[in-house]
Amino acid sequence: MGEDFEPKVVGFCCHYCAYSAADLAGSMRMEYSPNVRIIKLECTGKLDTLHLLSAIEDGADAAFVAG
Amino acid sequence: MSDKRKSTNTHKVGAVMVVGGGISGMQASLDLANSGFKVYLVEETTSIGGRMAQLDKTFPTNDCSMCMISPKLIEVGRHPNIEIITNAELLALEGQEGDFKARIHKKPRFIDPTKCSSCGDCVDVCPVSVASEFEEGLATRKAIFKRYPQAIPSAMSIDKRGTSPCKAACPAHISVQGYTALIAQGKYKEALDIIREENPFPAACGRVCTHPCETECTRSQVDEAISICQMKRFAADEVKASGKDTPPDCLLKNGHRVAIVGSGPAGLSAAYYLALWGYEPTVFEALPVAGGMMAVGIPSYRLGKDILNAEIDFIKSVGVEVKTNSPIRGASATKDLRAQGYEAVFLSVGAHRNNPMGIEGEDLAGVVPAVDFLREVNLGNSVQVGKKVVVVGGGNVAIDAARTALRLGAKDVVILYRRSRQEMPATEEEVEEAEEEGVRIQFLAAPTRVLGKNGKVSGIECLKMELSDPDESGRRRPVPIKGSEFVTEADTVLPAIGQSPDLSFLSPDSGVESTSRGTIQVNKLTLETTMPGVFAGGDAVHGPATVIEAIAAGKEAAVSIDRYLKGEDMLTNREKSFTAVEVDTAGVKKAARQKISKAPSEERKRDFREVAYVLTEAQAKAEAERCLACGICSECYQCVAACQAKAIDHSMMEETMEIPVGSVILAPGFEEFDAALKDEYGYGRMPNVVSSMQFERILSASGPFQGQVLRPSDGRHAVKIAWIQCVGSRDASCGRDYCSSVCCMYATKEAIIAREHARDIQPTIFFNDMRAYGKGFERYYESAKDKFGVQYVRGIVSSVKELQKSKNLVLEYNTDDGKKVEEFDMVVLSVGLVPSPSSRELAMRLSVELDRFGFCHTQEMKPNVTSRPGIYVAGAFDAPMDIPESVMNASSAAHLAAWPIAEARGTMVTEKPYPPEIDFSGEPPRIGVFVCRCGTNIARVVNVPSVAEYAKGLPNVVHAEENLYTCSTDTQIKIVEAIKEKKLNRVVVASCSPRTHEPLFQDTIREAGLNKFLFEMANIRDQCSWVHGSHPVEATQKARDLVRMAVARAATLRPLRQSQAPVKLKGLVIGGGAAGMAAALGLASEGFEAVLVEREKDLGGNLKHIHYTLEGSDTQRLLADLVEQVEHEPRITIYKGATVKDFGGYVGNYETTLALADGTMATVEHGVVILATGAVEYEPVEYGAGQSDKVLTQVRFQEKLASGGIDAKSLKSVVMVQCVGSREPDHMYCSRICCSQAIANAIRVKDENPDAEVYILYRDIRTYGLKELKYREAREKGVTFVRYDVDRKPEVDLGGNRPTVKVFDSVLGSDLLLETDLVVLSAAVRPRSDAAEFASKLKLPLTQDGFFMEAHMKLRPLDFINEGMYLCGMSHAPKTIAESIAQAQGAVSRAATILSRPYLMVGGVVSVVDQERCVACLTCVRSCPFHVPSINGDGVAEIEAAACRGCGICAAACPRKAIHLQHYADDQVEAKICALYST
Amino acid sequence: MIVGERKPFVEICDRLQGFKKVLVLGCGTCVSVCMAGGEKEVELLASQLRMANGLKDGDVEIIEATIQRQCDKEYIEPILEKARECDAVLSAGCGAGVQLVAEMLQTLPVIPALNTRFIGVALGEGVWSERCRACGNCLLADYGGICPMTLCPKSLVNGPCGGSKEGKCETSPERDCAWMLIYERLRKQGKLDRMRGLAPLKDYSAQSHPARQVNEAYVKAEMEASHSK
Amino acid sequence: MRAKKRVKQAKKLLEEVGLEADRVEMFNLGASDAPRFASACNEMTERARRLGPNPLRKGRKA
Repeated sequence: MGEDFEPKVVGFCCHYCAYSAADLAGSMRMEYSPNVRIIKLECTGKLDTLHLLSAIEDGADAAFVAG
Repeated sequence: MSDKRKSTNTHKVGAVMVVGGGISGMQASLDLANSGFKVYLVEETTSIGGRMAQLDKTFPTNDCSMCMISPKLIEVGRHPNIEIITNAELLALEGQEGDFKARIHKKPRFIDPTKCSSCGDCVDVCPVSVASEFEEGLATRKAIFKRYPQAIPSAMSIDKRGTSPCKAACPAHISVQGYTALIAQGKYKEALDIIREENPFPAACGRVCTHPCETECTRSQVDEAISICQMKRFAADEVKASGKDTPPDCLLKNGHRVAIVGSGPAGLSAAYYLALWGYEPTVFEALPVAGGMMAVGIPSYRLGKDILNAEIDFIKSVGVEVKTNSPIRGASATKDLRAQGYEAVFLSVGAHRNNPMGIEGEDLAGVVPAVDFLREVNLGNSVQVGKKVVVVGGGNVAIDAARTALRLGAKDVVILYRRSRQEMPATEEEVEEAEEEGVRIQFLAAPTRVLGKNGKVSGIECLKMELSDPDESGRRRPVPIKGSEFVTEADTVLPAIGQSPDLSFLSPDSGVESTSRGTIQVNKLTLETTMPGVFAGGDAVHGPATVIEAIAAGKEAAVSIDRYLKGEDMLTNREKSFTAVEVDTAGVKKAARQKISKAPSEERKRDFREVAYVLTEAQAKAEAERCLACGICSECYQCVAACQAKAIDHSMMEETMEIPVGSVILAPGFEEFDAALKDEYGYGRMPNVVSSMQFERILSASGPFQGQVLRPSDGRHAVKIAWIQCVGSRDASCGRDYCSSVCCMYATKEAIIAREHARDIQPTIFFNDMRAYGKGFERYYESAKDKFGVQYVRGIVSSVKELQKSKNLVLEYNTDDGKKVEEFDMVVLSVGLVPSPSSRELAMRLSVELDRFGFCHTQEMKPNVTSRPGIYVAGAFDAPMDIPESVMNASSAAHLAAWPIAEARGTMVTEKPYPPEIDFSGEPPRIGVFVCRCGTNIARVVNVPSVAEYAKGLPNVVHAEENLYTCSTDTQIKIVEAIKEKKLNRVVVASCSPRTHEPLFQDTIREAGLNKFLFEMANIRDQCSWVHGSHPVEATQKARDLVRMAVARAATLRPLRQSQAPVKLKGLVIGGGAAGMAAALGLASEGFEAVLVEREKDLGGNLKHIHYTLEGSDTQRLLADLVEQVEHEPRITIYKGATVKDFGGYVGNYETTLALADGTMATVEHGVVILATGAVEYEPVEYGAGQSDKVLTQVRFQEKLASGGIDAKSLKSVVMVQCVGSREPDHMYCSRICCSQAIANAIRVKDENPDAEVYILYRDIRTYGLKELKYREAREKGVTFVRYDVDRKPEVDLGGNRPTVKVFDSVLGSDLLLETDLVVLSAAVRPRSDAAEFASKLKLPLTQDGFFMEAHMKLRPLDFINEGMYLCGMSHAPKTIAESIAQAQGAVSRAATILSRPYLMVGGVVSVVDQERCVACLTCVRSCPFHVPSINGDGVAEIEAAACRGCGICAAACPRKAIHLQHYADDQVEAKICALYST
Repeated sequence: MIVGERKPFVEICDRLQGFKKVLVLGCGTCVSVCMAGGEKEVELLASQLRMANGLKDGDVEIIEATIQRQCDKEYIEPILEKARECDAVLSAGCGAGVQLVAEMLQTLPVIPALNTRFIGVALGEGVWSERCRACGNCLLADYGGICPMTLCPKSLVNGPCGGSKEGKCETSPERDCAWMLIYERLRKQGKLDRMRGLAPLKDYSAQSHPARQVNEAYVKAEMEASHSK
Repeated sequence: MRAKKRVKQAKKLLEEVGLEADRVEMFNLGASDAPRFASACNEMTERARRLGPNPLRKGRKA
């Protein structure tokens, strides 16, 4: 693998908890890895195993769920 | 209650004012607003959220407090029927119930919340930091701030305490605190700019100002005033040295010319500001140099000529013309100037004429007026002085003359002053310096004549003086001592006893009149002379004064001239009053004033070089940091410059408004008890002793330590932590003898959470009685002990001592085993709840009665009703209570507030009209993308133009643009136009968080005729630019990705239609006890039909068996009243002896079949259900129950006492046993009411028979809130309380004549044997035996203990998870009658949010079933937490849109993929994933 | 309901080796309900297969479809054309489904993706339990509605073995002794006397394979003809 | 927690295929847990770095 590999990570976030926490991190100007892209879900209950699998199938270097 | 319904024919206002924006105020507001009333939510601080927003987690579920409250905040903030009025207080209430006029006083926010995007740019530049109230002093915040990131209204606010004393004292009112704060930050140029706002001579004033600001400096109360004058000099010199001192931008020249006569500080200042404002001023100066007294009065060693000239050059550089050697003389000087085209004239000629001494010999050679002397020296003319010089006078001129004489070679210089040093007007430093250089001052000496020889001075004869009473100047008057003449030798005498203006240039026909004092007569505010268009100021008007006064006058004159030439009124808003704030300096640490170094006196008197050196940069900063920020906001206006949204307005004024409302709810909340009052615990003195609220902030991930449990003293991780309970509670010594109700549980929670944060933490809680009386509390308490290793020590901590070095804390405490000492890292004081002083004042203003503690007075059985009709109370202002109680209480108050104005429901609310939705079906997506710069908040990091450009190239995008603020009104209009022009059918906004802004944008596109679901957001601020500030390239890449993902999803969006589902305007109340009856009456009172079902033959439930309460209410009377009202209420249909046979439907549309007493069935269609099925008293089997009539329960005992079945007088002894059937493994809950029942019965026995011995054997006495007072009363009346341990329960022996109870007394350490007449068992409250069956019929969940489970323990205590179903009374958990009634009222309020609407909007983000695919596998039915899906008559699953919550769990679970959650369908989610990885 | 379980992924991969285009075919009935072979599971499996193929740099094409029932020809017919474009069909149906699909496709290999486990019931979300062995000779009426053939690991029909201990089976302390359950049920029904009699000898002839069943009343004429052959 | 189980299932499915289960993860956090959210993002980025690029995206530019 190349040294300059920049991972692209997808995060599935619950509207009420994790998405709010991410917003709060913004308000607090908390620096973190810019490699993550968030997809908002109404509730992590909506998370389908399929979403995780298709993220990896499509090429996600990592995927996580936060809620 | 019935009397309320009598309709008086007065006007009713369909609006309610809620005072206090904490959780109870918010809940009351939402209930009312959702049931058709307009709500004004008046909040004292800058944002709603109250105390709950500060909490970390909540008990007993450990839910995150912010998670829970934040959606509520947004709901309140966006509610069309709720108007939030922050920074406001309710001043007065006139009128009567139903028709009040509320007068509100609103302090300015200085921010326009509609413009503020909360970006925080202003916060970055604000130089003032103060302790953050929200962080409980553990962190700082700026003067411009938002209380917490999620605060609503989501806008900044400026905290101004008032004018700082320095600014008030300064004649020019310079923002001293502002430039001080900027110097502290190293922003010298900005500091200098602020000074120049009011004063164009910063370098000069930094040297010669008399600095009245320092005299008033608050710091002088602590140690010494801050060195303001020197800081000004520093700023001026530093900026000049750095070469950054560029002149400010001027307005375009307007062609108006102004003549200014005299180039002193007044004249040049006026010229400077006029030039800035676009005028063309010309300054005429008679002397060969400009600067007036600054140039020719002040010696160079104080103010170097180069310094002054540089300042004058700066003034010239903005367009001021100075003509020296240009005296204005002649008969009509002013008229000539006007004739020359000068449209206004400013006379600032100063006061250059020396006042004569008026004594003999004044005309002798060698007598030179000091002013003339100084002028000549300053002009560089050769001036001779003799060897012996006498200066007469005590002002700065005298000192200047003396020191100048010294520098010209005089050997002996004496100053004669007729008063003492104290009265001397000269600046103290000047006097000191003069004396250092060798000038002698002869005090209390007045010259009587000048002696001469050969026409030349030889000496001066003086009289000695003494001081008598003060004169009008406030100084003590000198009185000559007769015969005390003496002579001082002199060859030069320099009189310096005052100057006056030389007005000889003004001819009598100039139209400019002078005063009797020989000064020019002007209007005090406008400085206009008696001649229109001619103004005057400075010494020429006031007589000799200071430079800074002259400068101030110059600017005022400029303002007048500006207005005069614009034809504006010169008087409007000219009267400025600056009242200095008073600041409490307690606790301010001392810090010495920085000393400036000076040239040695021997060296300096040789020449005219500057004496004082400038502060070093380090010194200046140190000095600036000494500032106490008295005004909080320093008015440095950095924020104004930083705010691109132009949201800041420092000129906002306080306002008073009058609002018509029908009812008022007071929910001002509580304050923490000030722990410093319990001095023995060291709070405020010992850094590692913190209050419980401080500890909440310490625990909070967004708190001062990011959730790490650190010690304030050294930031070290705390391991051993002690909680001390009852600080300011149950403590008569500080006037707080009630129980604060919540501290036992919050301490337990804090201990648990601390342990969750770090496993090595060892929490110990020192307590008296563990009051885990609420729902789920006991189990929580047990888990704290078992699972989290929290140590509970029953004992009172007598003192906390701090170890010097480690700052560890040593606790001394008493337990049953005696006195102990233990060391801890940190101590948390569980402070009690206290009504705030402001709520006390509020109550006084409104004539609402308080109790002796300052809580709102209410009657036990009329919860939430204050002493003034139409005003209701909610939350902790009523009594100490936790969050769910506050919420229930708030709903209850909301119902009561709605009751008298029910007929006006819907009259004050408005609905926004929208155009019809355009049908785009079948058309391909046409997407518009709007990328927000958010001022610079996004644009600073993300390359916004490139993102917008990129968006243009994405599939289906037909329009993309960038905006400065997408949320601004003008951009909203642009979006609407773009939708229409470009026929957009989808809109993407890339800006901030959909959590806060999606509804706004959805509303915008709806206004343009688009379905609101055709909208998508990309969060490129909160989750991109704000968090990747140091990675602009990556952030831009991420923003592009997010936009691409949003566009991809937008293309898949489908319009969702919501439809109207009619509501059956009737409520079914199940259970006819106190709660059920109150609920039915409540529904009826708000105008709704109610059906009341009771399984027994009679109404009343448990209330039938209760005869009195601890507080002394007559409960049988209450029962009779309730029954009578319910039975006579035409809107209530009662079914007695009836049960629920069948139940179905959903919110707004339920159908229930009842089995009636006569064996028939009745079907009721209703919109809501209120469940009030109650609970039962446990039938004990322990302690000999059932074996003897001498063992009975508290309820039976009370019945017998009340009915006379037992005569208290005949009782010698009664033993009561608590916790029978409660707090045990199978029933791990507290029955809450039994302590109160026992104490009520014990007091009854004692009252009737004081000789009877009453023992209460208990585990913990749980008399929460004000019930604690009764516990105390019982002890005072001689009731004996004996604590037993659950492992050593009392034993009852029924073998003898009288029962004997054996109990181990842990205090005595031995068994007690009590012979007694009766053993009274405090039996548990148990759920009804058929609760489970009933629950399953109604598809309702039960708790582990068999009580009904509410939707959410904290915030939805009255709701079931199934919408439209509510609960109250003991079916929820054990509770008192009053609590049941309050809950019933609250449930009505919740129900009214449904019943007040003719129909509900259903659909939207809900799950729908594709019936073709459904295989009726039941997976959805089983997985739905809300029991919504069902298999319908067609044998497939069906999800009732009205009941669906849109969580999508069923959709994710369906194995056949037959269910999708609308708006979050798989293709819509997958579109994003696919777009993310498709490049 | 027939309960199936997906085969180990490795086994599926092995079986698919060499095929370039595979149709993963789900069944929308029993195996959907037991979350083994419905649309969702098919998608997951297909995704896995594509990933596995991708990792090997393979060029296998995976397509997916789910039909109402694989045990009815009429439901299979519409996808036959699609199937024939492939080299193989991976059927996520039960054993019956796999066979019928294979029968209809004749030359095309049809590979099972599931192991068909048992006839059972759902205990709750995601949990199934066997209840019937399809012995063809149901005696549940005698056993209070509890099948000892299925629930007793030894299929004892005349009372528990000696290993029954405190109501639990000797094979596992987690498992209830079927005979204990039968006893309790009958006791509650007041029919304990049922236990006294000996069960008749089990007629295993009813289990002769392949079993076949005809409802004469519904059999069409042409079918009858084929039956009689 | 349903999501947690789904993540567990995804981990298993990925492992079967031969991909690292660590590429997917579940984090429980509350609305105030900004620091934990940030650390989750960092953690997953670091994990991805450690595991290397997703082998299914061979053609991707670095």
